Amino acid sequence: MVSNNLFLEILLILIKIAVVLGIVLLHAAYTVYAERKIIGRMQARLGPTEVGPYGLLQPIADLLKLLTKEDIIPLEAERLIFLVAPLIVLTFAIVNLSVIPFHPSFIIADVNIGILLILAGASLAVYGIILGGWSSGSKYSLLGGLRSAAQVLSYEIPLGMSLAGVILAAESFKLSDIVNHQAQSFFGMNAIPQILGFIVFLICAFAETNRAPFDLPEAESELVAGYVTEYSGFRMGMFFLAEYISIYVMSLLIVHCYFGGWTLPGWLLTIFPPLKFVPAPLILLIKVYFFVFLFIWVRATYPRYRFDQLMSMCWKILIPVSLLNFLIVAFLKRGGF
Amino acid sequence: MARPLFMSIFLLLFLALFLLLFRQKKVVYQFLVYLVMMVLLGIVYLFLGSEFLMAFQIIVYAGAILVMFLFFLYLYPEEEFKIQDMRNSTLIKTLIPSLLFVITLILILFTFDVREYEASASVYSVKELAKLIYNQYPLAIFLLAFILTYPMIAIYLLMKGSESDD
Amino acid sequence: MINYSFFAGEKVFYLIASIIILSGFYLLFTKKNLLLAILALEIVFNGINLMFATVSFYYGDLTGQMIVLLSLSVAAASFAIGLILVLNYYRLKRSLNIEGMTELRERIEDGDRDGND
Amino acid sequence: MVRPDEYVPTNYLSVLIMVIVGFIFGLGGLIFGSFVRPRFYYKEKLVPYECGNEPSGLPWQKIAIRYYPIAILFAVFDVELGLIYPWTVGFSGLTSTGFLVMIGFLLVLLLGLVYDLKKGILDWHRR
Repeated sequence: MVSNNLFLEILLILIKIAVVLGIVLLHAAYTVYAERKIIGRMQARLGPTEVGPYGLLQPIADLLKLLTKEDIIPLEAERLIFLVAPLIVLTFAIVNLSVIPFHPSFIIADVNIGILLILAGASLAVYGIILGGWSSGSKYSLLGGLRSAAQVLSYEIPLGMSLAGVILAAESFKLSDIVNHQAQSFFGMNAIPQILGFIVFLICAFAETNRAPFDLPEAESELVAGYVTEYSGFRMGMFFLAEYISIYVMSLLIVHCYFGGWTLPGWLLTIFPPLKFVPAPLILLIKVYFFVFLFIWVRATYPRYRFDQLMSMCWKILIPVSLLNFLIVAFLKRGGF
Repeated sequence: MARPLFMSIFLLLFLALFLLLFRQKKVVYQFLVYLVMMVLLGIVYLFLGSEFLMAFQIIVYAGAILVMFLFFLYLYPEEEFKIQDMRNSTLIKTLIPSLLFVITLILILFTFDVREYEASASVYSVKELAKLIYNQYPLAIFLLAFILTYPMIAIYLLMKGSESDD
Repeated sequence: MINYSFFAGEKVFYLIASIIILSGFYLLFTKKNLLLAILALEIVFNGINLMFATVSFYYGDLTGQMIVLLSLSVAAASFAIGLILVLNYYRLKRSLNIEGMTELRERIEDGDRDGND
Repeated sequence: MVRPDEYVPTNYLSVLIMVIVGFIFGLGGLIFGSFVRPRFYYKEKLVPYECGNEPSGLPWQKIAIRYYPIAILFAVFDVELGLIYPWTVGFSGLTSTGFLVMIGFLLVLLLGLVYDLKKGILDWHRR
């Protein structure tokens, strides 16, 4: 009887995972398409047009191409580490999805330390970058891996510090508690009282996902392709899939932590009452789409930073500012606001 | 019901990792075995009723402290990481204390009986842990801040050395 | 001796802790790389932490968990300083071999030779 | 409340399954791809990329020490983050001592960071 229940429970979890993975992977694949299309338009080009109507089948063609490409392992490489590194990155990018609620009652793993699990996944995914760059046996990979590792590590500190402000406001690690706390608060979202933390988090989200303007791994003019230089075929695809999944994870985190998730702020509802009838998933989806569009928009707009500028910005500006934000929130909360 | 199953799996995994440690010839692989061990230890903390310790172990220990070690791999040429065992005489001399330790431990494990556990389990929330640490032992935390500044000062000495090196 | 209740009780945690400590001792006593010696000390640290957490859980006292938190934090500082020392040693000697670390002994022998002359 | 020898963290079953699914997802793609992808290896293809030249020596040579302080600073501040999180969650249960000690903790660490930055740890160019 007990084992029967367990079996049913596992089946339920598997169905949930399949739904989430299906939605997110579809989105990730079509974000690649949307990115090429949008950046093309911004640069007065057309983007992909050949495969299918308006180039809509382009992601499927890309996937097939990546699957059928040759899998090259360089002669100098440490074979085992070289093979495992992309798997580490992809696995922990996917695991981060498990603690994010997509609907008031839809979450894969309802654990008490939700946000901490995302941070843990991010800090373990760094190993994929470091080991992948180290084991390739190429000088560009080595230097690129070192640089991306230093970048991702540095930006984890202000990211976690600005998240600490959000956690302090709600006094819970659960993302659903954070969303509910915002719905009951005066402003209806954390982004207004914690504007400093929000800006720091946004900058760190770009750096954590290795996106422009912090895309040093893709700095073609300096380091070829960073730690992915020697990777080919589906292994390179895994790195890029992980990047696009983590764009969605970061967008969802921004929306849940700073913009009230699936809720709308109370003052907006009193100004414009018909908004009450908008379904919760639609609100979440629109907010997330906006931030994914922001990721693409920034890539088309800003030039790349130099590495020492990147480091000094993190340690000299972002960390003190996020600390200031945290102290402001702590003193306000202690004062009874 | 499920706890003995999981714990025996963990015991087997740790034993397998321990045996795997003997076979590795390079520092990198020994480090990787150790890394897996530490992540598993975090999951063992979960079975000790402490979610926060798991998060701390994985974020801070596996995600920050051991990463420092990996940066060394970047800093040194490769020949340095092919290591050999010590000479035989030292091996025997130094293995004796550890064997003595293990024998003592096994004796303790299987001769002494444990106390009866309390009926109500001790799965505490993070809030109670925070109250204990910050309300009752504030001085420890404050001293920890000074201990954590030592590496920062040591970095400066390191960098100072590197300038004279060039 | 080892049965169903063994794996539910606290002794299995002590056994795991002893395996971790033993693997630290193995690295410390048999490998002649200075870097690995420091890593081995950290392994021993973690084994003892597990024992603290076990006692804390089974006997309902939260202090053990607090000790684990604090000792992990101290381990961060000590590991960082140890690695800096190793780095400076490597820069001076171009080697990390423990068996080659005989500077102190040789200096005493030199002093004796000087005194005899 | 359960007895300690019957406690199982059931919430985390789904995280465990997610890890397994994520791993199988990557591994399955690789294994599936190995049936369809071509294999024509020759030496020139397997040589590490170096702008078309013959590679000169192994890559694992000495690299600038400037990256290492970043790792140590990161470790120190990550410990700080790990100690902040229980403080934030248990905020309403703290006494005034408990509140002030974390402020002091943060200020001491900030002082350390200011010391390092003043000494030019992160200045990439030599003064």
